[in-house]
Amino acid sequence: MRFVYFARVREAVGVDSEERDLPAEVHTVQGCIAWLESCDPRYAVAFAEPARLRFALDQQMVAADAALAGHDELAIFPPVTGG
Amino acid sequence: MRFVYFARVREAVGVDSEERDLPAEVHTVQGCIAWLESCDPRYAVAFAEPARLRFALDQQMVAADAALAGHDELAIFPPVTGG
Amino acid sequence: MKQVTITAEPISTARALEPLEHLGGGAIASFTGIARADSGVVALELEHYPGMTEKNLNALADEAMARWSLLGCVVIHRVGKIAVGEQVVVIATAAGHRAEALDACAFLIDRLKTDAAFWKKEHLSDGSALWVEAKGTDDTRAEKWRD
Amino acid sequence: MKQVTITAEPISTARALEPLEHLGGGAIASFTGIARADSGVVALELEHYPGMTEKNLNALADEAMARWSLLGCVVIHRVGKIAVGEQVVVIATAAGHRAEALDACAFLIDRLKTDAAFWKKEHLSDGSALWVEAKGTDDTRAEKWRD
Repeated sequence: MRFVYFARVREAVGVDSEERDLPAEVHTVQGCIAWLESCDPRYAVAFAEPARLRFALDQQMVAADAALAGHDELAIFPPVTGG
Repeated sequence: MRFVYFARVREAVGVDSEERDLPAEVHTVQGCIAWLESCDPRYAVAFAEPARLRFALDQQMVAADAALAGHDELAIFPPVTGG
Repeated sequence: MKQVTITAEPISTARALEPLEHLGGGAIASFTGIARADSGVVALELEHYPGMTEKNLNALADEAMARWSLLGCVVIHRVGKIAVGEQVVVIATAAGHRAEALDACAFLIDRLKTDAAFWKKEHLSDGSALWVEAKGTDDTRAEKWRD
Repeated sequence: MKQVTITAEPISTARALEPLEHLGGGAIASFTGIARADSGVVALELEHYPGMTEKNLNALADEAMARWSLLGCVVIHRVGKIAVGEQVVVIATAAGHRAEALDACAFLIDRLKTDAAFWKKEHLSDGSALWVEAKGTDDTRAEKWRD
């Protein structure tokens, strides 16, 4: 899975994007979040406020319980603030 | 009283404006309309549809029953269509 | 900053926006009315009531400035003969935030249609000309701003 | 006619309006968002999600074109560092009549604020910088267009 991060989340994680092999038991966006948090404390900081996280699978907004199957890219970012 | 006309009313009356001495018994906008209609048939044509006439006394919109006292200029015109 | 102009010369949205762009506001809205080539129309002719029309537009601009705390407000209306495709009216508003700029701009064009002393004639390709009738839908839109 | 642009170069309402001015419509509306000098802010920095942001803006433009039968729709958003006073976003719409152009323009900026993948950072005069928080009022305004 390719992970991409934006804004506050990108700064906390420390990279724009990264490629990671997921463990077999990770099937959802929420599962990815929990697994990344277990990998390194900086993810726990980046994902500290779940209510302020948004997700996109292959550039489509999805909810935290969305299934990863068939997707290549998971984007994790705060609520948008353009305009 | 100075009368000014615009748009369809101006074309029907045949002049942009005119100065007229009012008979003593004319006190309101509606009175002016009736009196002008009695002066010449072209006013009857110009004022044929009362629902489609609007009035301004000294550049302030007024209703047909407005009193003329203290005013110098009566404008008679159709509903506005700018923009 | 308020600017109200009635002119027989061509007008331009781009020029109308210029004085609003550096007032410190975060939002500018504009509306431009253009002479449309409706069924055989080749030109419009706009008549106004010199003196009164300026008062009408200034009163509307003052009301918008106060009601939405605008930083700036521009109302430009062309009169005389206007070829199809040319601009008839430009409204532009500047405010701190978007809601104020957008609402004030809509208010100004809706109320200009019913409250300002302009009359519009359509010149047709066959050489005839006819006065445009006032529309009931204009009254309805203008009415919603009265509260 | 639809134009969606994301660019790191300065943008201009006047240039955005040009392609809409000769489509035969009677109405053009525009909204311009400008970087405001809020309490110590000297510049904004706009980040986006290349690919997804373009899709977001195209989807909004398509929805506006269909819902209001627009003749034209322009959405231009700047990214990167933007000095106070410079334009961040320009929306412009062209339609037959004013209601369609005005409503579509308000819809596009309201929904862009909540639906398009942009993130805004404020650079302050003391050298610090902070990410702008999403506003609940933006959700409220965007919500009123869903039906």
